[in-house]
Amino acid sequence: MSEIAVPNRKSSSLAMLTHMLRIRRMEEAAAEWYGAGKIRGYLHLYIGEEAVAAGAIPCFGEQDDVVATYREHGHALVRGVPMNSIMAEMFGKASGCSHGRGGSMHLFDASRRFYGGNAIVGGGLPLAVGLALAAHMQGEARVAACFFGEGAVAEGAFHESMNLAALWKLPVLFCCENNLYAMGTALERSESQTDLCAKAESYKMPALRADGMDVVSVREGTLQALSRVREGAGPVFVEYRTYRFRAHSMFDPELYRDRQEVEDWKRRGPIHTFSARLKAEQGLTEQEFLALDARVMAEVAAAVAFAEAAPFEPVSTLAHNVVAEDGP
Amino acid sequence: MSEIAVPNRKSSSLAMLTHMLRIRRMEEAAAEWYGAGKIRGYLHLYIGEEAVAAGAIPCFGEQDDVVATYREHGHALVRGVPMNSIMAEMFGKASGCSHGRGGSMHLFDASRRFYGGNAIVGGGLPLAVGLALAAHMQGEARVAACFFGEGAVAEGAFHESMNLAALWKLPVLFCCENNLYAMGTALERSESQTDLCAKAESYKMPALRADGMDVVSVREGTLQALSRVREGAGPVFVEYRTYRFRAHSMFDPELYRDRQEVEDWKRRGPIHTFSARLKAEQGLTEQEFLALDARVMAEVAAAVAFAEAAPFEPVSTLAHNVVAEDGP
Amino acid sequence: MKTNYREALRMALREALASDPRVFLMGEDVGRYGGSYAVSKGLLDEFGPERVRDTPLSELGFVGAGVGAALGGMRPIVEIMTVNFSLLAMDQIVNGAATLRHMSGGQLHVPLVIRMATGAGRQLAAQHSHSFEGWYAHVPGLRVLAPATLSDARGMLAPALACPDPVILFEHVRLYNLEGELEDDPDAWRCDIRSAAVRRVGDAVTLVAYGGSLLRAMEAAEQLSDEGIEAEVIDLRVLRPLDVAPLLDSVHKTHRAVVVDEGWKSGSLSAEIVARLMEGAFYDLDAPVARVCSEEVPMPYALPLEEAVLPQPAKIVTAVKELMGRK
Amino acid sequence: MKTNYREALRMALREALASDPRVFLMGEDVGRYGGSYAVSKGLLDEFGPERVRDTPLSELGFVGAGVGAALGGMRPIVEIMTVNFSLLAMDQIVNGAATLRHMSGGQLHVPLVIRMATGAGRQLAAQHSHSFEGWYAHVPGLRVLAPATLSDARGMLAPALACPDPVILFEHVRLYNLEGELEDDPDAWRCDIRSAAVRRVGDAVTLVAYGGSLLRAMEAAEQLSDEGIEAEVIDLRVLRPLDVAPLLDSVHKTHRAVVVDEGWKSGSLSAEIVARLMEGAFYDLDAPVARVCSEEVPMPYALPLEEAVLPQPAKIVTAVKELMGRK
Ligand SMILES: Cc1ncc(C[n+]2csc(CCOP(=O)(O)OP(=O)(O)O)c2C)c(N)n1
Ligand SMILES: Cc1ncc(C[n+]2csc(CCOP(=O)(O)OP(=O)(O)O)c2C)c(N)n1
Ligand SMILES: [Mg+2]
Ligand SMILES: [Mg+2]
Repeated sequence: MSEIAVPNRKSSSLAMLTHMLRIRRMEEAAAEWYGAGKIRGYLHLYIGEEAVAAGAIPCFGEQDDVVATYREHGHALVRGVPMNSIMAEMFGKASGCSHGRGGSMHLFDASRRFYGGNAIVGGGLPLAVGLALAAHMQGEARVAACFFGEGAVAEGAFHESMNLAALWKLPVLFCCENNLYAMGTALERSESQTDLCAKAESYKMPALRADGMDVVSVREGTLQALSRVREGAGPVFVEYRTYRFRAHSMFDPELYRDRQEVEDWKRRGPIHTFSARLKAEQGLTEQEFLALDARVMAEVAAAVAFAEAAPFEPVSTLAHNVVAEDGP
Repeated sequence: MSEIAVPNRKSSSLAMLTHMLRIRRMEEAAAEWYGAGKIRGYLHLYIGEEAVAAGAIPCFGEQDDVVATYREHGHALVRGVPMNSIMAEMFGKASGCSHGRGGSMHLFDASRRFYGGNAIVGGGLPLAVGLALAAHMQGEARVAACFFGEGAVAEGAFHESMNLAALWKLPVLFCCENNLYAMGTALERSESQTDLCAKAESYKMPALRADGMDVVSVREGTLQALSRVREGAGPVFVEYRTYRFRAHSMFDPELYRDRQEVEDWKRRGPIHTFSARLKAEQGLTEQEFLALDARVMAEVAAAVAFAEAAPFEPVSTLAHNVVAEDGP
Repeated sequence: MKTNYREALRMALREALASDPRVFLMGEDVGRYGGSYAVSKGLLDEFGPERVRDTPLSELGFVGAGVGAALGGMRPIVEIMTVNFSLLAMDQIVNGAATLRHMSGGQLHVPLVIRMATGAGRQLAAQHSHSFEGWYAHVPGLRVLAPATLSDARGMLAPALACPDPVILFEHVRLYNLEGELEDDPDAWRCDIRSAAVRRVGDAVTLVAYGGSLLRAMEAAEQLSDEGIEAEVIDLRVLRPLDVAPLLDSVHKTHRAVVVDEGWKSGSLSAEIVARLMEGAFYDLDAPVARVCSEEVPMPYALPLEEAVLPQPAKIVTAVKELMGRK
Repeated sequence: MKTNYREALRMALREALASDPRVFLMGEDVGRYGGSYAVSKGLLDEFGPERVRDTPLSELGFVGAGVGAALGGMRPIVEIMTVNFSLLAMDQIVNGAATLRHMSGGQLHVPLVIRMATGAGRQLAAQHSHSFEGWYAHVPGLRVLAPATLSDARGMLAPALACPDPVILFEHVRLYNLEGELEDDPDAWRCDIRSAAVRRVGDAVTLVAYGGSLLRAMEAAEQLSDEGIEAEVIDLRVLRPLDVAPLLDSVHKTHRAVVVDEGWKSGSLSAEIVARLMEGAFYDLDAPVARVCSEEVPMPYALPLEEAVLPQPAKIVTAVKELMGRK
């Protein structure tokens, strides 16, 4: 699925651009505040991969379920989780979307059917199958969108989940974000078969591929896959070819790939290529772009201020939310 | 792979027939002694599937490793574990091949590189990968033969093992005994893709299929697959289509399949069809066949007598063989 | 009504399926085969394959799917054939089900019931005979039950399903054929899933047991009674959170306790019980609390060896007598 | 030589790889990435990709492959990034590695070393911060080690590899950056993997700790010393089999003990230590043995909450003082 026409409604294009910019700027700030020691633990940046969340997530409706991984800031944001509460969560604050209990790797928002935030590689796939099973048994039309990295494909959980979903014809969209590396392990050093769509076929599951650096390709691919799922034919697998520009986490010395490779991919960066295209094809002006960016930067600055000012949950509440307070 | 010519050396045909008969008669006795309460726990009979072990196991050399499951009496026997020690093991006796510690599901014979005897479905596959990895790292030519049922294909362990073996090009022969049921679950109710060879391809692993009711097809298929593994190209997957004539274990009420299906498969029983063929094509006489059967029956009777007479391990040794006696 | 433990479990399942459309049963061979231990026999015909759902051999996958279905508004009952196989699904239970409420700051909850067979006594050897109840009882976020009577087999499922937290229910394999009388009046077996129960009153020693060990403790108590020693027997029932008050009360009276646990001694749940008694009843104790557990070997197949591993009544009797300075 | 815990581990790995061709290291990102906690950094260049083997994300598969390779004559060292992920491989460890010797009647043995990071203190939240050492220490057939000093980080691997049984080696994440002096003379750090060690001598109270908690216990002991309370600190070192003699000896002298354990209190290894003291030192005890463990919550991310969960020195000091009737 190469080169797909840019949707003519400039507004929808702008929405996608805005999503990408919001992710980018929010994460740049997160990296900065990590350096300052305000954000701790593991922080996995999505920078470079923004087109995937920005193109795919808006395809799903409010009723659909979204499951993601520890690299989920972008997914949460596009799904509608307020930037304030994402930033506050990274800061570990009570007004964070998980009240500071989860941190960067565990963003949740039940009201938006955003199920996080799973730091066990492959751990979200069975959950998505179960969410889809619930939808199926309830006779409801909702779909479970399940995002995961290509590294998860080697896990037994992937295999068991793909089979269960296909066997039971459940409404799951398996969204594989293939950024070519799992930490320091390149795909060809983790899979004997590097064509991931070929794997889907071993479950008799339809598969398609989208250019994960191109938000339009992502959107079109996702819509196409989603319409098949909505038809009731069972799950579909989508591979998004993408690339992370930053280290795996803040501890990663990046010994396993060379700078040139990173630079080459950066030239295909999803934000500048798409904004260039909007300028060329839809009359987006540089001024409009800069104004948008300024608005986004202001939003980010406000989110940081919000997060900084917010309180931690008091230690007296430590044991809350382990089991139901009112007991069985 | 249908109809393969019977090897002309009558002696090798007789050997295969003998293996099958020995398994059959040994297990018939085991079932009887289970009824009498001398054998306990789970007892999984191989009756109906004898052609697989009898055709495949002799293809491997002494240096090769063999890993099997809880349905492994036949594999152990053909691999050369004495019937006496198998029977004694089922009786739980000290002279059993696992000293009565293992029972029917856990036959082991280190001297014959027979690694059991694993009652976790799929649990043997990673072991076989590791055995092959050891061979590979030691620069030795041995192959790891790994037998498992089609039910194991749904387990994550299958997926992870197939990938590791293919990725690292290890000398494993994955021998899938597809008897169409995992306990009461038919293949089409456990796999969205019931063509198991298609799964192997998703790991870029060569696959072939043999008629598991025909000992000659099994032998030819195994030899062909094995020669590819020995060439060093990595693992190969073989599917043997077979059928178990008896219940899954001694507790199984067989609610999940109808008698007619069983009867139809029984008509393709590996022993009577092969002996008929030997009679027709290689001049095996009914007298010879009966004499062979009588010898086998005598061996079984002797094994039962041996097992009955053998002592249990004394309770004073209970804590032996948990860790090395001499410590670290 | 005369019945058995297996039937009592099935009655509870049937009631749950009949009374709440969100409830379904899922696991390996729960449907057509009738359940590995025949607990769900007949339910497929009654409720159909959607609600009595056979799964492939994918413990990690279908337990995780149970977690997801619970998040999605269902009330799944997932059966794992045997506690040993549950190790394959442990990640989804411990890293998943148990953490989601907390990690999400209380937004999510996982109303999932996982049933599994546990324990030894059928000569199933080293991959089918163990007792890992104590491990699950260690995990914050889970609730862990061990029905040891017909009445609890019948009664515990309903409150487990009503509970918004993940609940693990252990059925000891030696109990399935346990026969007995079950009252027709539901009030007789309707129960909470919070409290331990005194199963026998006595004043000489406290025996603490749960699951498959309760019967052994009761048997030992009868033998001791013949010798004039009246043991109080406490059935833990709920392994997490532990209800220690009845234990402390009992030891306050008896001054002596023996904990019976089919787990391997070191690091079994029995250790936690001893620690709780140390913490809460130290000054009541006339002698150190003793433990009768399984010998620390992977379960051997041979009958005499298996019997020697387990915490038999005779060992309990001996432990009590030693504690009392008798013989 | 001035060094740190991570370097000490790496020296041990390097020595093992250099001295025995059967030894190899396998795990996720042990090679090109340099190890998730940078323990194996540089070893790929030295020993090549066959012997410093990156694996796909397949914990169950590559741990099982380690078991098989051990059966096949190799001496694998398998790294699991974090104890939480080891739950995915638990079946191969508990149902596999630990049982094979026994199930085979002593024919097979599994000379496998599994290393993994454990514990909290880096704000990694509820799926990366737990302590399941006690679970592994429960399993017959395994040996379990917890190096808590530079010397043990340097010394424990060699005897673990020489041992014909599966050995699990826990590295606490807070220790990796621990700096200190390591003797050049190997006799200074050459060690056994059988015995507990007295790390500080005292007569007022016995503190029992292991792994990441040892430092906390030592810190508490220093604080107590300032107040005239001399604590004896025992480092368990070996979690299975437990070496209780030094504990009993110590309590015989001090009459009081506090067990420090980063596991969630209920059902943690601390419970077993209490039970052993109950069994072996009851009449020596002047007060109930106390426990300072982690609070029973999945680990929260926020720093103040994480700190509140852990068994900090201040809590140990308080527990000791309560025990001594002080303040
Ligand atoms: C079960 C498990 N194993 C290992 C890890 C450590 N780990 C965290 S992220 C990661 C790489 C995952 O790669 P991929 O799935 O491709 O996602 P990406 O990080 O590239 O987005 C690893 C190995 C983990 N979190 N969970
Ligand atoms: C991990 C695990 N899950 C479930 C079981 C229970 N069980 C034993 S045999 C069996 C069926 C396996 O079927 P298959 O792999 O086809 O082998 P077959 O019995 O047909 O030879 C099941 C479910 C088990 N032993 N291990
Ligand atoms: Mg990746
Ligand atoms: Mg089968």
